[in-house]
Amino acid sequence: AAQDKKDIATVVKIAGIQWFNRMEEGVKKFAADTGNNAYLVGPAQADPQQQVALLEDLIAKGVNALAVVPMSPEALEPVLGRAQAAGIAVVTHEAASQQNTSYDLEAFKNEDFGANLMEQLATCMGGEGEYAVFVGSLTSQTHNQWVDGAIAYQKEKYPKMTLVGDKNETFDDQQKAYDKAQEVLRAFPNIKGMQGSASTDVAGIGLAIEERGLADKTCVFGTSLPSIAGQYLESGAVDGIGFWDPAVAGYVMNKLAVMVMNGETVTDGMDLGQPGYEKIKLDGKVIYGQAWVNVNKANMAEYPF
Amino acid sequence: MSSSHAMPLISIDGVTKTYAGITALDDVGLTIGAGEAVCLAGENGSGKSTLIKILAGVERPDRGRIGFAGVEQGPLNPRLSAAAGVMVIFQDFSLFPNLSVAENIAFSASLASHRRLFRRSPVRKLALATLNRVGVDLDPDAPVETLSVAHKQLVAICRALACDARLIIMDEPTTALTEREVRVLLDIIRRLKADGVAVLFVSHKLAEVLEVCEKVVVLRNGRKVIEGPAAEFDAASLTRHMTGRDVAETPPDPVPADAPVLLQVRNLTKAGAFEDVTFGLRAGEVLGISGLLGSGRTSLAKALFGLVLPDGGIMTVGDHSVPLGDPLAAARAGIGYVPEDRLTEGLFLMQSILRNVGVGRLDAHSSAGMLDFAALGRDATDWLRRLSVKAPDSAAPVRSLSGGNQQRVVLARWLARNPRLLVLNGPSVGVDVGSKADIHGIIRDLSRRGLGVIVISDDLPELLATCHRILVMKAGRITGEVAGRETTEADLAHRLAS
Amino acid sequence: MRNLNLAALVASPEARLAVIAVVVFAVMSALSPDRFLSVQNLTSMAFQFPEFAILSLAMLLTMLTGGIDLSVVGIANLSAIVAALLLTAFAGPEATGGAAVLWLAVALLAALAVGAVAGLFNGVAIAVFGLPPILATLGSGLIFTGIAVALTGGSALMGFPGVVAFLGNGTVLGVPAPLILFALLAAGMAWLLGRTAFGLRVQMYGANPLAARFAAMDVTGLLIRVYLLSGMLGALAGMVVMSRANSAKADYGSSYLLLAVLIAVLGGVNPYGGYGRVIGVVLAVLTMQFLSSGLNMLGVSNFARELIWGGLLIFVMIVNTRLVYRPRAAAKPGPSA
Amino acid sequence: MRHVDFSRNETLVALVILAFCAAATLADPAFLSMPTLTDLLRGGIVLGIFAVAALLVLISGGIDVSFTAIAAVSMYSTAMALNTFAPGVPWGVAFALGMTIGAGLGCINAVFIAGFGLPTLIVTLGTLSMFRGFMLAFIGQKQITTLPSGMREFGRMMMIRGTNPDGSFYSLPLAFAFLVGAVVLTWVILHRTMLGRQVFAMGGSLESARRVGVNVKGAQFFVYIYVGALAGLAGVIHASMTRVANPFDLVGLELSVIAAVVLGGARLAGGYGTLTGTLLGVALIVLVRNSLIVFGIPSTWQSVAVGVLILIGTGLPAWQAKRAAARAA
Ligand SMILES: Nc1ncnc2c1ncn2[C@@H]1O[C@H](COP(=O)(O)OP(=O)(O)OP(=O)(O)O)[C@@H](O)[C@H]1O
Ligand SMILES: Nc1ncnc2c1ncn2[C@@H]1O[C@H](COP(=O)(O)OP(=O)(O)OP(=O)(O)O)[C@@H](O)[C@H]1O
Ligand SMILES: [Mg+2]
Ligand SMILES: [Mg+2]
Repeated sequence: AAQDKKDIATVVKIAGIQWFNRMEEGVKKFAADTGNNAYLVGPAQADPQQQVALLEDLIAKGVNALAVVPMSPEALEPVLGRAQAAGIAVVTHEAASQQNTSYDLEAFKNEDFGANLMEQLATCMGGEGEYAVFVGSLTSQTHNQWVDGAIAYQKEKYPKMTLVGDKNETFDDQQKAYDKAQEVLRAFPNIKGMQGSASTDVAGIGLAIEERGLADKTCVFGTSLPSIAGQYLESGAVDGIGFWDPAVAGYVMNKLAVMVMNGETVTDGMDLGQPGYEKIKLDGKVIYGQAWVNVNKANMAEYPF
Repeated sequence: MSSSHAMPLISIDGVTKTYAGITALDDVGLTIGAGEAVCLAGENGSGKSTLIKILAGVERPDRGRIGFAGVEQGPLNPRLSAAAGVMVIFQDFSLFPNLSVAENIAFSASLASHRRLFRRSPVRKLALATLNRVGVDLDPDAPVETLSVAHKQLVAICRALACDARLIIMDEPTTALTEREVRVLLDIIRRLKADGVAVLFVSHKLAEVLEVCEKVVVLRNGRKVIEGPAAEFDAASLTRHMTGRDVAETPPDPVPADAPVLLQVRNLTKAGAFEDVTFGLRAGEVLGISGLLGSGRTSLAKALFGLVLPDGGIMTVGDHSVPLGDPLAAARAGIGYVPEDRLTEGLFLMQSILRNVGVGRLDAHSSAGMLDFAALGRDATDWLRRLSVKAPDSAAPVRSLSGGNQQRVVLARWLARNPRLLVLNGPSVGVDVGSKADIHGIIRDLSRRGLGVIVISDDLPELLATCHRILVMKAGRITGEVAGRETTEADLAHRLAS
Repeated sequence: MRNLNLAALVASPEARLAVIAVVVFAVMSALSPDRFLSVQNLTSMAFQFPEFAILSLAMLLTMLTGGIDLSVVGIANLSAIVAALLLTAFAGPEATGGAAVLWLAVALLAALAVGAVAGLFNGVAIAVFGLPPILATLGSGLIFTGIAVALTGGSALMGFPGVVAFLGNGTVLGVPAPLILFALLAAGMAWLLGRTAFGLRVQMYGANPLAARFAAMDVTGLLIRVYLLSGMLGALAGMVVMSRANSAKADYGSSYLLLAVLIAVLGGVNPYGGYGRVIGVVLAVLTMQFLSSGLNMLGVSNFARELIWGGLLIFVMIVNTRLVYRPRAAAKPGPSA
Repeated sequence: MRHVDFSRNETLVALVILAFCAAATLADPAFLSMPTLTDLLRGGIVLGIFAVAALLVLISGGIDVSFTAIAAVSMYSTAMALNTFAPGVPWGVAFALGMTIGAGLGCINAVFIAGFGLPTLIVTLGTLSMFRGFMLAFIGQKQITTLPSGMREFGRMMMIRGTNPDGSFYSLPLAFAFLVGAVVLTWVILHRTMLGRQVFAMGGSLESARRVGVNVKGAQFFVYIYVGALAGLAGVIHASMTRVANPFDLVGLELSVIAAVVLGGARLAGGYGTLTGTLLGVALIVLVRNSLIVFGIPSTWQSVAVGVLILIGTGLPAWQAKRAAARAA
């Protein structure tokens, strides 16, 4: 029936980038599958205030549900609170600390994901040597959690490895990641491993490694997408990447939004019907999947995005 | 070439130009023959510069015809005019401050030559040759922005001379020059005439005008009032045609014997500019300072107002010593300064006339932060009226005023502040005879009211007409002092040159 | 003062901007009447623009002197973070009543002090040391942001008493509190620029700094005060952002900087100094907000919005220069020097 | 006649660079090495070409903030067009196409600036968001990781190659030659052609230039088209070197580039600036950005360090100039 067709806006951190384009595929698939008017929007600039403004406008416009990937969860609390007060269903993604949301969807526990990357890095490095870590920005909570999780894991499991330097900030910019990687290689000539966080980090690192001909002597892991890091995976400059499929996350978020609108509740162990979310773990409002994917040269062809 | 008498080099006919309601030129006609020197005379704002800008292709007339060598011209632009051999020395010089002296001098010539490549050596050669011709010793590689106003003016003159011009237009080319340079320039004009180059000359210094020009054209309020051979005019008749009245200069009243000492300057020294300058000034006294180019007058004047920080010396106004190098302190001590370059130093060109006057009186008219605009306006309007500033609307930007009226606006600003001591650097630079006499009248009036006035000027008649005493500066030192009443122009000129 | 007749009114750039603002509003209303004209949307817009509108006022002030303040967003975040540190340390989310209000006042004062000190820093760099404003504030902006990151380690500060939310989200008699704050600031700025000696001096200085010096104006003090005020406006904007986000973080509002510059310029401020009016900036802010919310309603891509934005700026400039004769507002007025 | 002039920006910036290098070498003796040099030179290529472009505009008396958007649009549309229509063409074609697109966009700036007589800052502020908005809304948003083969090939071409003691390589891309080329060409235009002198003259005083008969509009068209072409070149080089055409790249650099140029002695008011100074300014910014780890400055303080450097780098010459002005008569 017509009144069942709901307006569901998925609001992402920034429009247009690969990651959220992939998420849009999931949102569109959801719209096609269910007949709801589901769509994805995002601000033109990576600024939490722009996201707030966009959300304000959507509330004023009168959407039925919001599926939000916050640029900065704290900054969105008031506006999401207003959305809920206006009777709009709110679900979030990548914002485990978010208060004003019905459910927050996490593909996994961030610390675990960081440890997972570290496990691969450590294995590759033979459990010893110097490594450095990169974050998109020092103000990004998720990036810091991944990196902190990884460092904690290394301290516990691989005491012979040493972290050199500070968290390197790349401003989500591949060129900056490249510059920083060069600098790290100069400052720490014995370095053997690097772990990236922003999807562009490993590509920048990979280029620096490749140009120096160090592909075989170093291990590079990080969060990225095959479409961004693919050529470096092929050349071996990057050894492996991890990610979760944003399309699936987008699909599940929208599904959760519909469930909230229908008054259904999510329970621990529930199957949300999508890969990686078959047996979710519920912790308060936070839903954890086991949705990470590790990709390397061998299996990258399976993920064409 | 023989047809030059039959066919004038330049013919202007029925030219009219209005600016937003102001008629700057009204149906003006004029011819200039080859080798002829024509003087364009007129009060401030009578339209002289406007006519020149039209000839130079900078402004378009609303109506009227312009012919070069008998050929009627379509709409002109600077390139077409230059190609026709019209070179202009603009009133504001129109130089390039960032380029060297040599490049500035050679610029128009290089443009005219249509060369695409640029080489330094011919440029320098041409510049040095032209500088030699004018007899100035300037470093051709110095950037123009570091030059004094006078040197800038010389560079502007050289730029026009460096081209193969058929008509050189000079819009007040001698305002910043001292006697000696003016002589050289007049000689050059004579030589140019001999070479068949025509000269259109604008100046408020009537003596020099009558000396070199064959023909005089007088404008008043944008209309041509008379045209005739120079021989038929003398300074007084010319003045009458320009102003419509007789202008007489009267010497200053004597300073009262009991007038207290207002300003004491002792051993003021600034390396490279002036040295060991000591003098006093009494209330009601007008003190002239004169000297040749680069003699340090301007530096000294600026130092008195704190714009230049001297290396040493003492300055007291009344009983209080004035901190050196601080214009605010100088202004607080009651010193005012009217700069020589009014366009860059004196005026806020885009701002209204009212604001330009009122800016000096902001504190007087504000209470608790609030500005009393009405009082400020009344105050400013009053001074504009007292100085008879010719302005259609005091809310109009000051840039729309003619040079002379602009100068009065700067004067009005300082007078409105009711200073104890006024330093006037070239008080009548670019000001017409009528206004000049008015300004001299103002100076006299100020001195009567007990103000101390320091006049820095190259204009010897002006110094004689206004000053009680005149200091002569040479190479940064005061080399002589004469009483205004006891000297003549010739004597003063001699003292300066020797 | 002159009589303002109709022709003179339409001849001013602000009047033309008003026409444009009305046209944009009308077009957006026509395109989505039920949504754009809803009370919901109108209030929502009124809550949205004060943040960057306050920054635009700071931009207006500095641009009037021929300068610019690229550090306002840095100042905003640094001040907000200092305020947030105080609030979280002394008045947690539990704090209510008088104590909470008191601490909010203290935090507000602290933020203003930080803004003033930061502005003073800019002012001294520019007026005393003679740095070009664009570079001085570019550099100092990096420093302020850097200090903000260092103070927080990069993460957001939150957990304020409930009253903090009022500044950005509350209403007084149905009028959004941030709008009231902006209206007060705009009126104050209009008063400052139009009715005080300071304001007139700012405009005169912008018109010709050299002549200002020759007119015995205290240019050093003037510039320092301008940047100090700009810093304090930045601090206030930071407080509004903090209240609306209920948190403070080093990277909030990064997109506001260029926006504030664009708004000031669209509002008719001459970036080379000497001309600019508050009303122009207010109209530019409104135009911007109508456009932005309207296009969001219509679901137009945010990138197309950037395109429209740039186009609007140039269009307004063409109208301004073509319709009326205006002498070339060059950086350096005419003559040879 | 003049000796070493310590009031010149060039001298001061050079001194700051030397001091910085000396300190870095003290902190880490390995700092003075080929890889450091090649890394820094490589890091300066795109920034350097941008700076040359920005310098030209500053000298002409304008200011251009749109060149990064021009570069991004040229880079992205070139990669997109070649991938779609002619993926196999040699790199020269990609460069020609990128520069043509850049020149075309520069021409749009020129139409507004020279044709309509609008202030340069406002025009380029407007076109900055127009160009970028147009590209992202209508050309595309996805980054292109598979560049046309010509660009990929160019990205791997090196001028200098060598091996470090530890077996790793250092190299300087061929793209560096384009920076050198841009500098030389711009120098010749500025100092050896009348056009260049007219650009200087316009920066000194636009009104005077008009009065003496400089073809101001023509010269402005030249400046903005040339700058557009340089930006297009920088864009294509950027994509080739990073092996990705990301439409979100480059925009945002404009102020840092202008800062580098002003650091090198160019004046925002126009008419002044040297290529030597500009390159020194770029060198200083690149050096500082890429050497903070050597000093062990924690990430949280790095932006403070860059800010302090900009302040010192511009503050020293500004303070010198102010003192000189106070000393002068
Ligand atoms: N750009 C302008 N806009 C408006 N009015 C102008 C403009 N230029 C000149 N005028 C007006 O035109 C008239 C003639 O000015 P012009 O500069 O030609 O006078 P002038 O004879 O050269 O005076 P002076 O001896 O002071 O140089 C004046 O009333 C002046 O105010
Ligand atoms: N600090 C300094 N170092 C070197 N030379 C200086 C210094 N100050 C002034 N001069 C030079 O001393 C001379 C005197 O300068 P000043 O401008 O005062 O001369 P002037 O007589 O007022 O000239 P004008 O006729 O232009 O008014 C000039 O040649 C100037 O360049
Ligand atoms: Mg004149
Ligand atoms: Mg002098």
